[in-house]
Amino acid sequence: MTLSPTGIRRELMKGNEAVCVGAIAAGCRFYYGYPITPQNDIPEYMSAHLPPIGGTFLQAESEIATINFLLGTSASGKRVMTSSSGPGISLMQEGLSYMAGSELPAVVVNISRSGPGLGGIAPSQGDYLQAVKCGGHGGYKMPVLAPHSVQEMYSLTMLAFDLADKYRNPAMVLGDAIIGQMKEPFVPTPYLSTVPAEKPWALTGCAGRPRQHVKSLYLRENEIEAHNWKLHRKYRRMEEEEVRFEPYHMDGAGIVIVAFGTAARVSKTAIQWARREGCPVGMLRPITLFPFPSRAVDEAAANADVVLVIEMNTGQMLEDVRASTRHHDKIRFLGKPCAMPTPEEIHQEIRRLAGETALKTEGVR
Amino acid sequence: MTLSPTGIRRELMKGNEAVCVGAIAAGCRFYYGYPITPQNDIPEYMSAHLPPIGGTFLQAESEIATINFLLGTSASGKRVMTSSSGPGISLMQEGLSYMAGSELPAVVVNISRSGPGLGGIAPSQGDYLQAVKCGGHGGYKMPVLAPHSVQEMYSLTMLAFDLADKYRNPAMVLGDAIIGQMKEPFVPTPYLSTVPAEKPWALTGCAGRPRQHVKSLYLRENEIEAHNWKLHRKYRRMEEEEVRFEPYHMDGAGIVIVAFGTAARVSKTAIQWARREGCPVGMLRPITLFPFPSRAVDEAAANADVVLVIEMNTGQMLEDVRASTRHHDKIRFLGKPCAMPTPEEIHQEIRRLAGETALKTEGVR
Amino acid sequence: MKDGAKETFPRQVFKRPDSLVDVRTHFCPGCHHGIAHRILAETIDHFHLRENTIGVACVGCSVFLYDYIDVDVAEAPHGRAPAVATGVKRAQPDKFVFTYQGDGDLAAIGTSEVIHAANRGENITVLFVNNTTYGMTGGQMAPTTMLGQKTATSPYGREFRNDGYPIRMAELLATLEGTAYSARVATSTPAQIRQAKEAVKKAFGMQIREMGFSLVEFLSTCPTNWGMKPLDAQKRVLGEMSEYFPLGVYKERRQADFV
Amino acid sequence: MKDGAKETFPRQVFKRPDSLVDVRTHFCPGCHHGIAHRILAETIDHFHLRENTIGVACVGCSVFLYDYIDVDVAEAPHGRAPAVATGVKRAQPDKFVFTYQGDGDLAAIGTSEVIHAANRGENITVLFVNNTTYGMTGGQMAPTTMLGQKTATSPYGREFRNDGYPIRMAELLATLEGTAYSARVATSTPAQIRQAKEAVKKAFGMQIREMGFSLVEFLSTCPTNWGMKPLDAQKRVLGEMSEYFPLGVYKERRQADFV
Amino acid sequence: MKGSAARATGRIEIDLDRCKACELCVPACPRCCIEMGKQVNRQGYATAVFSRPDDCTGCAICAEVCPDVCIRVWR
Amino acid sequence: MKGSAARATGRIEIDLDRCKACELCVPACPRCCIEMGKQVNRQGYATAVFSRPDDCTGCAICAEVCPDVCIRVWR
Amino acid sequence: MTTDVIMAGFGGQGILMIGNLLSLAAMEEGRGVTYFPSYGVEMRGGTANCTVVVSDGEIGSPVVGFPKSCVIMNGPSLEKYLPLVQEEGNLIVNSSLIDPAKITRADLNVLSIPANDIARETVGSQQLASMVALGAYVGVTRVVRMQTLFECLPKVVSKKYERFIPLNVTALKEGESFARNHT
Amino acid sequence: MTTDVIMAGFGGQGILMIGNLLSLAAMEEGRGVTYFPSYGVEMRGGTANCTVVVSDGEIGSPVVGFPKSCVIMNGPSLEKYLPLVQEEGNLIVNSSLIDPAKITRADLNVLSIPANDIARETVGSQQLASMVALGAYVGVTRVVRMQTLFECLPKVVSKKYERFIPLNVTALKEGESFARNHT
Ligand SMILES: Cc1ncc(C[n+]2csc(CCOP(=O)(O)OP(=O)(O)O)c2C)c(N)n1
Ligand SMILES: Cc1ncc(C[n+]2csc(CCOP(=O)(O)OP(=O)(O)O)c2C)c(N)n1
Ligand code: SF4
Ligand code: SF4
Ligand code: SF4
Ligand code: SF4
Repeated sequence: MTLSPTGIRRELMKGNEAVCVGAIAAGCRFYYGYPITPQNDIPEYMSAHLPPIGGTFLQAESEIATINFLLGTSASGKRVMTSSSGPGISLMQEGLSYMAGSELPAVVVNISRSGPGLGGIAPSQGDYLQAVKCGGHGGYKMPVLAPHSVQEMYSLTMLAFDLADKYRNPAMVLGDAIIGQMKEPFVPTPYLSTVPAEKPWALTGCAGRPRQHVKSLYLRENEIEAHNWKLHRKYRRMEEEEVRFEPYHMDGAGIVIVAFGTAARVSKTAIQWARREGCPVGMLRPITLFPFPSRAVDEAAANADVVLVIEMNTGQMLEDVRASTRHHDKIRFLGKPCAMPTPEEIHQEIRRLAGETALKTEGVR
Repeated sequence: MTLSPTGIRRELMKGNEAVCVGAIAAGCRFYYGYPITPQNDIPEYMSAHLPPIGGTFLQAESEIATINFLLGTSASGKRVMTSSSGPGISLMQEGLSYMAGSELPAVVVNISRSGPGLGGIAPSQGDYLQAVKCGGHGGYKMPVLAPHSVQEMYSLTMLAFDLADKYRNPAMVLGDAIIGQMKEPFVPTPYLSTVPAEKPWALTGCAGRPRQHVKSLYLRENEIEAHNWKLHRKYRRMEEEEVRFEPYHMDGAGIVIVAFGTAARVSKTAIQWARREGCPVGMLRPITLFPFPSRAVDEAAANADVVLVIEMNTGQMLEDVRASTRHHDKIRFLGKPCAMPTPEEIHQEIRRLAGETALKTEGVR
Repeated sequence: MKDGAKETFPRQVFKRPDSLVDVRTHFCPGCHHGIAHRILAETIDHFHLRENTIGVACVGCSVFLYDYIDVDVAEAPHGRAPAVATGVKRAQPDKFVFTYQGDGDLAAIGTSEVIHAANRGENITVLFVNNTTYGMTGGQMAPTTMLGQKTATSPYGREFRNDGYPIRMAELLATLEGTAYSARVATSTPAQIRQAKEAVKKAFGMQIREMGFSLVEFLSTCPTNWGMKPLDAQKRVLGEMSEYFPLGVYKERRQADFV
Repeated sequence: MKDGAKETFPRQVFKRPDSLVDVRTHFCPGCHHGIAHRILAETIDHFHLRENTIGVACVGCSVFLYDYIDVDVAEAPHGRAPAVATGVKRAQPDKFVFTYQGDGDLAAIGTSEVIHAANRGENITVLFVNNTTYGMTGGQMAPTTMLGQKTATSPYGREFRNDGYPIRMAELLATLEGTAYSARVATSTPAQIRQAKEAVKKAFGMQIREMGFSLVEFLSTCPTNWGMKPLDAQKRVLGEMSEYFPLGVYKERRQADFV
Repeated sequence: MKGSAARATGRIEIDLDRCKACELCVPACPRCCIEMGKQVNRQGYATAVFSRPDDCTGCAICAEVCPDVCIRVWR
Repeated sequence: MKGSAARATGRIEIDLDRCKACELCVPACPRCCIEMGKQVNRQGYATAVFSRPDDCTGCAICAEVCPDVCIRVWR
Repeated sequence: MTTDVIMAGFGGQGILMIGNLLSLAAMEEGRGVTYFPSYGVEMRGGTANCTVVVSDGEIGSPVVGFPKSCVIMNGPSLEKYLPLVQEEGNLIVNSSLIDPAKITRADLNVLSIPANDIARETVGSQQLASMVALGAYVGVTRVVRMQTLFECLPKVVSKKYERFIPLNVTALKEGESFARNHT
Repeated sequence: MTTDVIMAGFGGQGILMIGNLLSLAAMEEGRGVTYFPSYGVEMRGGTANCTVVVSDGEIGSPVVGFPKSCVIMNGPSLEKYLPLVQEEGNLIVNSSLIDPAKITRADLNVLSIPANDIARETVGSQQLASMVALGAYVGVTRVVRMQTLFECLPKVVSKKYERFIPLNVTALKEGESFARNHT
């Protein structure tokens, strides 16, 4: 993490804890959850820190109850968050579909672990497709933010609350066991809201106004089609307004790595090494996985010789990269399911590709 | 449905019932499920027809119990099926991930309805991404078959059982309210098994052999990574061996429609009309949505002027088409979420595109 | 005629409760959902709660609660109404929060949510309409379906060795610490309807006095899926149903027990 | 020394049961999961069921059941063991089928599955280990956590107004028609261990005689997450835990009741 | 509708558009003032009719049992 | 290990590799034959030791209470 | 040649049954046919309808926006489908329950048939009104042979009502002859 | 400049605490630092370990395959990490619990320190063995200033044990001086 100018307060915290600090800073006073490794720091932190500030921490009997607690509290117009991992996130799919269909904001944090099934607690990016294609029924979408540092665990959680309210839609923060469990210094920058606080649609009792509802059922002829088009326009708008990514050493990069979260973080080390060797490699790091930075990826691919997709899975974001650009022939993949690629492995692959594409790369034997 | 040579027995049945007839023909004697429109004909048929032939019909208390009943019966080495729709399928995501991780075969039928959320019971293809990207955690895959006639509801259900056993993996039949509720004649062709009946991995008590397990947990170092690569190779093999699609009037087709299920069925009418007008339009109908006929789509796109993707959603298979071919510029989309496009609408779109691409199209005013 | 009535008999002694929206319901002829809805609306009026209430609709024939009861309503996924109500009540403890659920919704897929809401002593009120079947989906077997009863998914009649036993939710929930009130009523006679109103008032009272979880189970009818005339359906309620599902109050917390 | 022992005292009066795989367990020092595992293995030996049994492991510290008990085992998703066991038993009614579940697994996320398995009279046996916490995940609050108990997610102690009451599953399940046997035991004294064995034998017997659903709840310890020495953990079981969760047989079906 | 000596002390009104002809009100009325008619409303139901108004006491029992809240009562 | 007048009628063996030093067996033994030792095994546990064999009756109570099934008993 | 029809009325009028019977007959005659019923909550509120498409070739959509023919058994259904029938299309209306004055289109080939009355008075059972209407529809369109309908009856009439099959035949015939005499 | 260390031992030996202390000190000195602990079921079986990376620049991976240094507090951990330490890397071994003979590599800069004995005899508390080892590690690598460690102690020692902070300081000093005198 680039150092903050001296004088600015830095905290040493786990990524999971930074999520909590960010949520509380963003005004979240309701957390519901169910234990699962490797995200237990989050409910544990919230159970200790919410009650003293008048917030509510409630452990649910299951992830299904959890997501429906969220639905109820969100329908009440309050900011609310949950967190889970793998199996727990799968159990929330019906509820997420309902919340998207009912246009309810909430933040869901997935500190993903290994799968499928019980899998294991090793770090993984195996839930990418579940998150961005939306594992629930009916073809909804939600913003998916991918932090690659403790600093971003803090700041992107705050952003997630704003996006959720801006679009009246669930938003997901997709981390992994490494980002969640590691500690590193971060600067708790102040939260500046970008959305109005009022939620006139909230269910607060129909005093002085007609009754209103939060629902996803549309049975009358064509109602549901119209509702789906409405949602679709909302998702398009996200694609126009919310794309976020970090270009890293992209100046004249002949080899462009596309990676997110921990995989991107590790890639940075390898890129530094390769650059020192004069190898023109850079990275385009998607920060929003949905909306995906398709245009940026396409342009990068157009100008590069190789696009190297690196993921901690067997190739999921890879599909979005292929869908983003016509330059399929330039795309390569380096994947490690349920394990973190080492800087050494990535560095070696960069060299191999540099050789392959016969780039000018001083220092490469 | 092309007429069967006279003499051959034809049955007039609902698509939902044909699924049941196919399952029983394929030797399925265990059905578990939970009511949901528009697939209730399936549990109702099974509850009437399984007991008399010594089979087991058990209505579960929920879809979560359902999928876990399947897990237990599949682990016992028996063929087993369930069916549901939208919300119910979402609730099965955790269980499906466990079955994929534990390498257990089973057939899950999704007669999809409108979403997201409670949505409605209008026909829809809004669950495409959930089905083919797999809504559960951990990035597994399963064969997804898309019938477009009652005949295929019967035959593809039989095929699903074989694929499930061949790959020790869940397999899905993805229909919709139209295919499920409509009746039309079909020929109950005999079932010919393509897979061995023995399941040495089944849990039957460890008499005369060491104990064995069905599990998806791999905690020891690198175990889970190895397991994921193993599964990955299995999915690759599906992509090599199981791709199925129907080319329809593809001879010299300048306009190639890509559509599945009901949307494909309706397209056929429009294509007939357009062909009569001399408009060179054809269709490539994916029968397996996973594995997706990427190569065929790419070739078709290469030779065509336009690729028109038609879906009963706002654009889901569209993503796979884009990922399949570099010819993004040729891709067009006609979508109707939660509603069936009429032959008239499709015919009109074909004419528009014909004009656009200035194809030779006698008879088009 | 109305006017004629007005002059001779000036006092209207029965009218539609204010909280009951003045529209035709989609319920089938003789379905008791209509009676339960009216009792609910009357009780909301009685406590003047209309502007201070958030209802939670379930998935079932009563999903259109929000079209009929003139209060804010959230729609819950099938079976999850008590969880949604929990989320609402935790966010707005000062509001009156109720759920209205069918027996498939509450006793099958929603078992866990209702049990833990009760066990937490969640300060909400649950109206539970038991018609021994899944009405909206066309009359399949429910956990409450009687032994021997033929339904769309028990064509040979429910058999305990395969399907288990009809489950008695009012009794089950009464065993939990957090439950303040649990009663079973019916609405097949004028007298029963009066008792049902009393029970619902009691249940509302528990929440108003912050005593914890309250539930009223209604033995209802589903003439359509029972394949019975409405009057015969009522006879069934008065007969075999009330025998297996005895009417009564299974738990009623007195202030004392609480703290 | 071993040999020395052999000659002077030839008869081995205590040895590891055959069905208990001869490996070190991953359980923490003094954790009673080890005792419950041994009793399970001894009972399997007693009825000669080893080659005829399918076990269902839950998700929790006992997930490695398949490494320790020498029988075929299926791993169930968290809380779903009774549903998986149902699928196994329906497919193989002639096999002996049991689940082994923790209190988070059975009393929280798995509430619905165990209640409906019991209500169906599913002919399976459930061993339920209640240590008032989520052990595997690091000691968070469970539905069984005692009031006032501090856990990783109840740092100020469980408070009934927010978290509800410790739930008594043996009693709850005993109220269901389909339940043939329900008992609560402990393993903190040699006498209790003997009684526990008897209870597990009874439960097995129910399934063998096709009497329906059987359950034995073990009051267990989690020294690690209780932050106690194993001996103090046992004292807690003998004290406050047994007070709130009384030991005993809550239901035992005699052949008579059945048909 | 045959006449009667009795003197009405109340009066009801049945909303014929809402009536679903479930017949629950018919036996409910202690004075048998309601019976099922032949007139089919636009929902296709042959609705109940207030056939013996003279005997009506305005006890409102019919209204209590009507699931569709079709009956209003005056006294 | 101090001697004792008693005559052993049984004998136990503690699997020191498996012992986790939980101490449950120590108070369980009616004759106090077991105490905790100083020797640390490769898991890092200072295991129990069979310190007063002469008093052992082979009652097997220690074995019954050992969660790790470390104790075998002969009589 | 491809033709289609939408049949609609109250639940319980036997709409789905006559749709099924027509489809079976078409299949028996070796034609392609699809039958699509209203389902699920659509059936609440006591209305039922179905669409039957009969063709010599492959049938695409089993659902029809603008039907060539309609068999309308009650008032609400007339309101719903009258605007949709194709020009020159056939409209068979149950005049026992529907005021013919409501048929506000002149571009249709209309047959008003008092199906309930015929069923009650001539056939002897109210229940068979829809059979009368089906007979009329086939009389008008000749899409299948009457004989085939008769032969298919046992497949749609449940064992319990087998003895009424002759009555059903009468109903079909009455409807068909009414059509012959009124067109 | 970037350096890293893996610290490993039994649970309860205070491994995660010394890792935290080192990380805090590095942050206080304005360095970049990451700390990665073993978590979840990994901690079962009574072993604990953590990785600390300290750098003047941006830190990529917080997990290290081949550490520059290792602080090993028990036997099992030595077996696991001995093969992984980089050539010329630093190996601090707790000789109170580990037989130095087990250190079979000659290419390492090894410091065997009887941490438990020093903690027990000189410092006066068994519990502080890992503090002694940390002092030794810093003595060897000078990655942070001792003073900074002292200043950070209050942030890692819980209120309950505040009174032992002086003892912790002693432990760190003892370890550091032992390192000075034995290298
Ligand atoms: C997850 C899920 N499963 C199934 C359904 C389908 N469904 C809708 S209503 C219903 C049951 C209705 O029965 P009940 O709760 O008894 O209420 P009733 O209609 O009888 O009043 C079901 C199973 C659904 N909407 N969601
Ligand atoms: C759906 C899901 N949610 C959460 C978890 C995480 N998890 C693993 S074990 C466990 C609970 C273990 O506690 P308990 O059942 O009491 O058993 P114990 O470990 O105490 O023996 C949890 C919540 C999971 N694996 N799956
Ligand atoms: S289906 Fe049954 S429950 Fe539903 S409205 Fe009709 S009668 Fe009432
Ligand atoms: S954490 Fe608790 S339950 Fe799990 S093994 Fe350790 S002591 Fe036993
Ligand atoms: S009870 Fe109501 S709906 Fe039923 S018949 Fe009487 S008036 Fe009509
Ligand atoms: S009970 Fe067993 S594990 Fe515990 S100290 Fe005694 S021998 Fe060791």
